[in-house]
Amino acid sequence: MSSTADITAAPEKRRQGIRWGELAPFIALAVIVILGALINSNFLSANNLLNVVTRSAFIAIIAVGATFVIASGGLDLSVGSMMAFVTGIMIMSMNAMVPALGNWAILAGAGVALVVGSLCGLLNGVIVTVGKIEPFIVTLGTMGIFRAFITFLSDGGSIPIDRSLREAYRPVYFGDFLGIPYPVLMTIVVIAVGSFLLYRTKYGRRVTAAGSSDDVARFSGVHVGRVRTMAFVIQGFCVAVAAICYVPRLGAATPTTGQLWELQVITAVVIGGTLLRGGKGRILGSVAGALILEVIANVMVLSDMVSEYLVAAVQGAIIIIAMLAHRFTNAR
Amino acid sequence: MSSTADITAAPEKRRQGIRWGELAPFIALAVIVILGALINSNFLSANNLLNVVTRSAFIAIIAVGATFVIASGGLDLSVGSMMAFVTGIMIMSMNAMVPALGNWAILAGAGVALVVGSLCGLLNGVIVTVGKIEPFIVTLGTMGIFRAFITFLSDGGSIPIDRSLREAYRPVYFGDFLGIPYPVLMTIVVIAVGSFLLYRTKYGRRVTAAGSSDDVARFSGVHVGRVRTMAFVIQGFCVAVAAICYVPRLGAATPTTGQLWELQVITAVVIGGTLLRGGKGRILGSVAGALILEVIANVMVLSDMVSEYLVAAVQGAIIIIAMLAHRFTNAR
Amino acid sequence: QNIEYTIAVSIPAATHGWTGGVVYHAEQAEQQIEAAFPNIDVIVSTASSATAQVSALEDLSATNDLDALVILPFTSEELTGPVETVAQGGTFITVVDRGLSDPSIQDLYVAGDNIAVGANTAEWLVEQLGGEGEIVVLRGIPTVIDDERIQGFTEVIDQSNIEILDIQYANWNQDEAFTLMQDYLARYPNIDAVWANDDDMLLGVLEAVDQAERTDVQYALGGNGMKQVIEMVMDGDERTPISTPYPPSMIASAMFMTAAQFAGQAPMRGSFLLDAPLITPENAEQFYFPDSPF
Amino acid sequence: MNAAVHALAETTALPVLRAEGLAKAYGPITVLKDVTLDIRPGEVHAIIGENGAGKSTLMRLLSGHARPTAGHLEMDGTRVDFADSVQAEAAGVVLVHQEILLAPDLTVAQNLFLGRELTRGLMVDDRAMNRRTAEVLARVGANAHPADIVSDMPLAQQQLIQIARALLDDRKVVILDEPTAMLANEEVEALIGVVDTLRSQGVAVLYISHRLEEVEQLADRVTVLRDGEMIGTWPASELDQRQMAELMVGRELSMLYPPKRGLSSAAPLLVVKDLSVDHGKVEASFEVRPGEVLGIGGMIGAGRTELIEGLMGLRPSHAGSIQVNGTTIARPSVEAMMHAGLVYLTEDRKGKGLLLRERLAPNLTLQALDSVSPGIMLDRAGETRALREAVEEYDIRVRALTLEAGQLSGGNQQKLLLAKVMMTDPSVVIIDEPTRGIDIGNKSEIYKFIDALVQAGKACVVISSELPELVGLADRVLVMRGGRFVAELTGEEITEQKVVYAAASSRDRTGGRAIA
Ligand SMILES: Nc1ncnc2c1ncn2[C@@H]1O[C@H](COP(=O)(O)OP(=O)(O)OP(=O)(O)O)[C@@H](O)[C@H]1O
Ligand SMILES: Nc1ncnc2c1ncn2[C@@H]1O[C@H](COP(=O)(O)OP(=O)(O)OP(=O)(O)O)[C@@H](O)[C@H]1O
Ligand SMILES: [Mg+2]
Ligand SMILES: [Mg+2]
Repeated sequence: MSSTADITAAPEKRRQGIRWGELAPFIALAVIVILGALINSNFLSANNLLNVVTRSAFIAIIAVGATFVIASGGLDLSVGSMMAFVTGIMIMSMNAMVPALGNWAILAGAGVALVVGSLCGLLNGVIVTVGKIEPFIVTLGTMGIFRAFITFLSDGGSIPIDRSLREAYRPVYFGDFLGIPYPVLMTIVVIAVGSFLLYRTKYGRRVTAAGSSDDVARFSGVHVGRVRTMAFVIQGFCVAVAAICYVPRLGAATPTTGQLWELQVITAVVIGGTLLRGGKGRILGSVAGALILEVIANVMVLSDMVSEYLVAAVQGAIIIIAMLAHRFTNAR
Repeated sequence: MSSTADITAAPEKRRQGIRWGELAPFIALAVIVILGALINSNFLSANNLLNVVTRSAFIAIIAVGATFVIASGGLDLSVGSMMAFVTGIMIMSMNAMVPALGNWAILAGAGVALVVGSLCGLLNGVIVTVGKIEPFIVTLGTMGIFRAFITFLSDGGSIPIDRSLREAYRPVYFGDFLGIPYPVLMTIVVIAVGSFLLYRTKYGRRVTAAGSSDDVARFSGVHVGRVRTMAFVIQGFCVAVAAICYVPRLGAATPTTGQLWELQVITAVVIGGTLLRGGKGRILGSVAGALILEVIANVMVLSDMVSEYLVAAVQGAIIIIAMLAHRFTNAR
Repeated sequence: QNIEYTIAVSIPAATHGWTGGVVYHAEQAEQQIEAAFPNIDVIVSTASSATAQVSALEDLSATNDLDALVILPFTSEELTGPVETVAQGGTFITVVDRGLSDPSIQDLYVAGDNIAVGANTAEWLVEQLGGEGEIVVLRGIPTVIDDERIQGFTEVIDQSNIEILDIQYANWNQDEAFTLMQDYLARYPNIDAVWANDDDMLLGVLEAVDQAERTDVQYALGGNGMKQVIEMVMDGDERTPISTPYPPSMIASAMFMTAAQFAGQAPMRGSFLLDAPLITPENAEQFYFPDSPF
Repeated sequence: MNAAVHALAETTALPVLRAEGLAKAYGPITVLKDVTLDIRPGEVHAIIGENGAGKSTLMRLLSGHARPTAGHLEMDGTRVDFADSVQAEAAGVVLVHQEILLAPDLTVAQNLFLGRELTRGLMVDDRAMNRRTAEVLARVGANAHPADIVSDMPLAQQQLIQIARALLDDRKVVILDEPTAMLANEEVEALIGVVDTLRSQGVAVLYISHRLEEVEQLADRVTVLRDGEMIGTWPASELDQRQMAELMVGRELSMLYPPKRGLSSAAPLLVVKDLSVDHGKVEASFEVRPGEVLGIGGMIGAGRTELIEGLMGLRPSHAGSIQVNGTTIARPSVEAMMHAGLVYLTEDRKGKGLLLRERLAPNLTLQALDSVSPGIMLDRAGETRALREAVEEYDIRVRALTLEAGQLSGGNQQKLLLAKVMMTDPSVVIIDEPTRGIDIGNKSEIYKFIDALVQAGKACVVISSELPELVGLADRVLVMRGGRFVAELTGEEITEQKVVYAAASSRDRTGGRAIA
């Protein structure tokens, strides 16, 4: 046999080789940034860049959760509605707790949000795994359900946060720490924890195994159902984290909050290099995907080149082109 | 050799056995109809039933096309926008041809619609197969593109059909033949042609082979790309047929035409028993799925049980429950 | 050219008839203003959600030195903070249609009155029906506009003996309105009148009523003053003899008034509340813009 | 055979695993009847039988992958009832499947440790897992790397990885279902070494193989299954290969290999010049003449499969020129080749050969659809007819024609696949591992079939890792190493040693005439 020595030596070496395919989303991001800078000189202003990055925090945080769900072989269409629902519950509980807790109500409300988000994820996960129904259909159903709940809670109007909390809460979106806005810090924490979970723990291993081959995972003693359910819970938790950053920005929950975010989130994940069929998850890629979407939207606003009516067309086309480029870099 | 005699005996017998799994969507439909009748006596009135069935024609026709796409291993999220776009182009060309052709403009416009629809499908198919990009992303992109086009064409308003054509065209939606409304007849024709194509032709066989395993199909000399592209073209054609039935109903195309239909279509197909992962297509099931969705919506309005805010929640829940029931009948 | 002033206009994207009209009028006004005042640059930006609108505000103010902002907010609460941030930079703020939660932020307010749209229609209906009857209502998308209209309408109706049989969402969508109306008609043997809260939906409603050949429906009313509906009013349609204006052109008015600031003609401050008078065959001409898409 | 160990196995009274009256039925179809079997520690127990005899089914029952419809299992004298394979593995019984069952997106090490990852604190300990993986891989003679992604590897390599997975922990019973069906000599020898070690450690090994010489060499006892029934268990010393074959088939077997035809000098049917696959990883020129069987030999990963997949346009490739039957193929594709008269039978029947969830008829006719159904419509009656004929001609053992392809036994799937590509009536057939998993009786049928084909003026290319097969069948052998042909052997030169020598050493090409 070709000597054990060189086998054990090799792994580290292999790992270090650059895989161009994995870099594709970052290259695409760079290209779009450069184009943006060429189109409008203001694009590169610190202020604008900071705005864009901060804003993409929501989709990025949710996309980290979605990476888990998709890598495990699932799909979650309900994240947008869930976000609205969690935001609604959070604001309502904050408002209810203000008299008793004062500004501490923010912390308590955030806690409530995390619990509610996780429970929403659990609901999705349990229906998918115990009921053995296509995640597409389950989460389409719960998407309707969460959306209806927020409409019901807001009586079709909006649920604004108590004025007395606004000032105290504001910095969570608008403030910064050493120049880095809090939502960005939060995203970094979510990325770090997510990457650790997915790449460094047993659980993460099993997530990709379940997504790669259901049967093999089951034969190997992986509780595929539990692993997948947990991925949905992680998704719910991430939605709640995004909601916590979101509230100070807009100060209210409405029946249109988070509408169509699910599509943005899934797009971000796929642009980032995660396959929709599961078995692979690229957390950093998903975040790059979220940034790409946000930068495209930003460049569209900054440039005055296309008619208002056609903005959506240009965005759609750019996403397809980005994916094509991805394909060609990937093909070596 | 374990006797050739019993080999030849078995197959025919099997064929005739009832496959409960395949009947699930029809059973679900029947249950919902019975519930509807119990909840409100008006439900079973000939008028109401006719309305519901006629209305479901659009989703049903598009769902037949979607069955091809999904069975071949694809997915098309752009059908709703494509429908709006095709409708817009059709109306504009009819209006343009009225002076020259009179009422024949309707026929000419319908022809234009079929061509444009097929081309839209071709576009999706080519990007998916030549570019080798996830259909989810491609059609999400073209969804934005088609929607933007119709918004652009209508300046964000609406494109009404020429007054002089309205009366001549109206019967295509509102008229009937021996008591059967034309859209329903059209649906029946589409079902018949679709079933023939999928179940009785070589092309249909290749569709399921491509969806069942890309590699096996390729290794067997099937042009997977061509087969899949063709499925998208069929989808586009079906969208155009739906558009032709649709225009006389409201007489205009607007940027909201066909909004979210893609989700309804996919739901109908999945409820009908077609697997999202491809390899199998149930055309009649998809049509039953479309009927189920429409009947649920109808029963929701006829019954007075839920707050207007919660209608969407109940619909979502019913779909999930229907799928659960499906699962349990299927499990034998 | 030497551009001295930049006016940003932030409006909802053209997702249905009325917002389509807003975009149309905004683009028209942009051209007219830029033609009339070479030293003014107008930037129109559309957004498809409250979040996107906040993003657009950030983008516009981060990359341009804005002299004025004309905004038609998606929702009041969600946009108040962000607009306030823009205002703090010394930008002149014109708010259109929906007021912000804190009115002190705005310099100029051009408002439609959604409550009046509902209330005026209801008053007319109460009078025509002699204070009693059975009606159905179609709502739009769950938002503040929709909520206010329904609120104005139901408050007046509640004073009378008119019964609202049912209210459901049809999302300001013709198609969904058609479907919903079919179902209403199937369910209720007698409906004296329908209020669709928006002319887009009204067109769907009329189609459904025509198809069912129901003669009990005496009135089918909408709102917003869509072109086709105004034509019907002008023609003296019996079922739809009135509409209520909620002209998308209010965005243009607001833009002109804002531009006037910088053209040095007249300093404009304060609130301009657009009335919601009934559009009747007599005054319909005034509300008719044949070139507008809406 | 190791006589001492054999004696130990004979005298150890208490079986580690015992099957008592096991039976299995799928619906109305009974595939296994009343099997009672003792498996003793420290023995290699071979299970032999024809294709479809029920060997794999029995193994699945023993290892918790399927549950019996009657009968039960005992371990160390107490009754056990495995709910699933996980319980069985926990009890020390592990099955290496006949088909590859690995998570394709994961690395080798990740697959090996799936479900039982090593951790350090909260984190997975990749270092330790890679180290241990490398050890086990070396033990089974796999040339893979712990951090390689499984889906990138040759099928044979994946097979070794499956075996490595089973050997990672200490086991009481290791079941190997046709582990060598795709392996070449060197790997087979390494595997035999592993099995010997297991036996000496007191592990019971259940071994299924259609290569009877392996059985003879390795087994202590042999159990024969026929048509789902147990024929009996014999000490291996009492049986020779011929007797085994007869017990399996129930009749006498004829000569295995047909006589060779000698070198052909007719104008070639297939000419391939300067074919470069996967951007130069594999480069070759060769030709195939009518009336000859061309064998292609080489070790795992030598690039034989890659070469042919490139030739068929299934991988990025580029060629100086390709001629089939006189037709120049400009852009190779499976379809163009098929029309010109060339077909390829893949080694990967599960992943690339058959639609496992489809029924038999659609599978059979998928490639030759245009000739079975000339119009646009499907000729269903014609398909059923074709299926009946194929079942007859290729002796596909199915109990109902309505089964799905995945429900056939491994060997019968292989026969179905052969029938499928032959439906197109080709003049050149390239078969990758032609008898993979095929029983001894049918093997000679397939050899006769190939011979008849070639006698009729057609040509056949056989890629085989089974040396005796290559040597017994081919008129000419090309040996590939590192993506290049390194030797050509003809006539008397075709011996196992020369092939092995050429496959293993590229420097001095003395095994045969060197090829530029
Ligand atoms: N799920 C199933 N449904 C019906 N029949 C099945 C199913 N699985 C296996 N069979 C049948 O059981 C029989 C025995 O199959 P098995 O795989 O055990 O054979 P085998 O002895 O391993 O053959 P081979 O040597 O070809 O691998 C075959 O006739 C096969 O068709
Ligand atoms: N060392 C290797 N590392 C990774 N992938 C490999 C390696 N060698 C070959 N492969 C891949 O394995 C697949 C098939 O292998 P190949 O054609 O080289 O095997 P082969 O010579 O036919 O041997 P076998 O008889 O085992 O099939 C190809 O996808 C090839 O790229
Ligand atoms: Mg077997
Ligand atoms: Mg090979």
